[in-house]
Amino acid sequence: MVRALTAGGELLGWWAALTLLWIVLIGPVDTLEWVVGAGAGLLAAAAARGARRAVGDR
Amino acid sequence: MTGELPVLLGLLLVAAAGTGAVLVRDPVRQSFVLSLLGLSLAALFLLLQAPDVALSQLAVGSALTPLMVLLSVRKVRRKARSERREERE
Amino acid sequence: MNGWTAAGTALLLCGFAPAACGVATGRASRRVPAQNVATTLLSLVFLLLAQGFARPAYVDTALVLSVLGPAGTLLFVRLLADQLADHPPGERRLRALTVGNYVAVAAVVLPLSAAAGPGRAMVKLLIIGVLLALGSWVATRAVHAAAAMGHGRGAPAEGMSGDR
Amino acid sequence: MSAAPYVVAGWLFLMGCYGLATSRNLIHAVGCLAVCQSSTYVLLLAVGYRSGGTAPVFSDIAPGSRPVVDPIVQALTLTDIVIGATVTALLLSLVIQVAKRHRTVDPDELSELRG
Amino acid sequence: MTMRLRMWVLALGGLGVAVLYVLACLDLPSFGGHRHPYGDRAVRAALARHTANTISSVNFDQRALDTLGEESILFGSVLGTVVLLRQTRDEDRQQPEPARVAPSVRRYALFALPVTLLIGLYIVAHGQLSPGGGFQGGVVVATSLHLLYIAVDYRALERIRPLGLYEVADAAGEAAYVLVGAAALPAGWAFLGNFLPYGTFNTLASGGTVPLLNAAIGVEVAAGVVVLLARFLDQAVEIVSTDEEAEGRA
Repeated sequence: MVRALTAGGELLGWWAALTLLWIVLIGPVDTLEWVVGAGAGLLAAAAARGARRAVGDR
Repeated sequence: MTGELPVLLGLLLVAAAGTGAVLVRDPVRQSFVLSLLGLSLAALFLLLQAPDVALSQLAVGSALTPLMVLLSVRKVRRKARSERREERE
Repeated sequence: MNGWTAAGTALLLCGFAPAACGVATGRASRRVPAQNVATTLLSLVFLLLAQGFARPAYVDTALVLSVLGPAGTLLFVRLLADQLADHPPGERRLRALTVGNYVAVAAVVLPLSAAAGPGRAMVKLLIIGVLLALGSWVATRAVHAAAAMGHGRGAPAEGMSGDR
Repeated sequence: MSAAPYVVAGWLFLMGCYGLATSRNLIHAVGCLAVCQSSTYVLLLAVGYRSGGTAPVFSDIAPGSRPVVDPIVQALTLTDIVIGATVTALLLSLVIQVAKRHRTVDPDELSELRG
Repeated sequence: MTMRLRMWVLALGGLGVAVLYVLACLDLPSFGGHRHPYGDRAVRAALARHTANTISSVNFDQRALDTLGEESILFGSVLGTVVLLRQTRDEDRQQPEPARVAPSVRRYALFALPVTLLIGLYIVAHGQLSPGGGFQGGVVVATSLHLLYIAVDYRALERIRPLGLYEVADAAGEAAYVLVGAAALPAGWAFLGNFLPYGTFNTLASGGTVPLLNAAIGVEVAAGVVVLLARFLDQAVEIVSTDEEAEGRA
């Protein structure tokens, strides 16, 4: 339970930070930008978590 | 004409890096000069107002090409080394 | 040609070109740190040129280089660790190069941010600056670690200094 | 000045050819081929340049507000750079195969092997 | 052929090329000239189709068929590399020893990997607006994953790189490009015609099919480069021929 929570928290933290980074990178902001940015952020956050796990349990 | 001076500088850098990449015979050292050639080309492309091309060159030249060259060198050398040891035996 | 372009050209001539000479000559212990300096300075040149050409869109090249440059340096460190361990670079020179990188990043990014004015463009510039500083820090750490760990590392197959 | 880019492109091409002909290591030869390739990039972009122009990317400038350089040569070059990298990879894998089969990567020794 | 003879042949050929090249250059427009008829037309066409980045418009709209050819070269060379570098019968796999890396370098890699990945995705997604596109962004995405090999360990890379998936993605990218092109046919357009609504200039949805083709290329290049590097890493780190292995054990 705790593990799932920390995993979710890690993912959520990365996702928020990366989506914010996306919004900083782009020019004018509209709804579609938010959607695409959130999607890309989620993908990158999943990669971040996967990478940490791949390094962690060895 | 002063407007073209940066382009001239970029061209000189590219010419020097390209010449160096040919004259350096050791592949490992050449990979350094090749990455340098990639960087100089990217600078020249940006000076020639081609940011798309500069991005392309950066993406390829900064990590991808040196990685492939160095991995090939490692494979070939490993092979050669084991051959030589075999001969000695 | 305005002041920013002139500054970018000057940095290309007086910063990047000498670093390039360092990359092209000498042992791995000299080439690898010089490679890092070259990518950092080139990224700064791109930032200056973007401002000089009045094209914020050109900043993306500096952004990409600020993450791929350190990746390139780490790659050389990883694959040439044996050579770095054989002839470790001078401690003081390494530190001087890193400090020089920090100073150059600050000296270029801060005026550019001031010129951009508050807004997302400024945050983007600052992020690039932070990425560059981080990259040059980690490159130094990696060179240091590779030199310190010495020979025992990795399988024999991992080595590349076989025939020298 | 107006001839400098063409001179540099020609120089890079000839240097790359020289390196290819005199190379003693196939991996080095692949690097020389990359130098030859870069000469075409320089030539193409030099043809498309317009002094005082800027990139034809209108995300941050209004269309028509500034003269722009030729986009077509840029499009040609940019795809070729990435394709060139994968072709380099193909050549390097050929070199690895040669090293496995013939136990050398020196082109001169290879031609002696042949006969 | 002796070295001397070869140098003579080379000098002769080089001289011939140089003379022809100079003659050709004399007829080229001078550097920085103001006459670019094709370029001006391409810019006008791109603006008519609401694509802010003219270069992307040329690549994925005006000359999309040409890009399909280039993409096929890429696909073919990835395929060729995979075939050339496969494991043969007289070769074995050897588990590489874990590399020791400084903790600070590892932490940097874990931080830089998602950031680089996001920047790569940004370059792909904004290809039709700002400089960038599928070709450049794809390479950045692929490089970001290899930070794990560069700064951590080969085995860590293997854990987050299901190679089969990337091989499928490579093919899917190529297929998606052809399918988007073919989708124009029922709408009454030519193959690879820009049949979608052009959208508002300088927004993410502008340019009709350009963003879609861009994304397809991005997927293909990223997956292709990952597969390519996987083969090289296999050869350099894992695969050993049997005699090498025997020597290693002795």
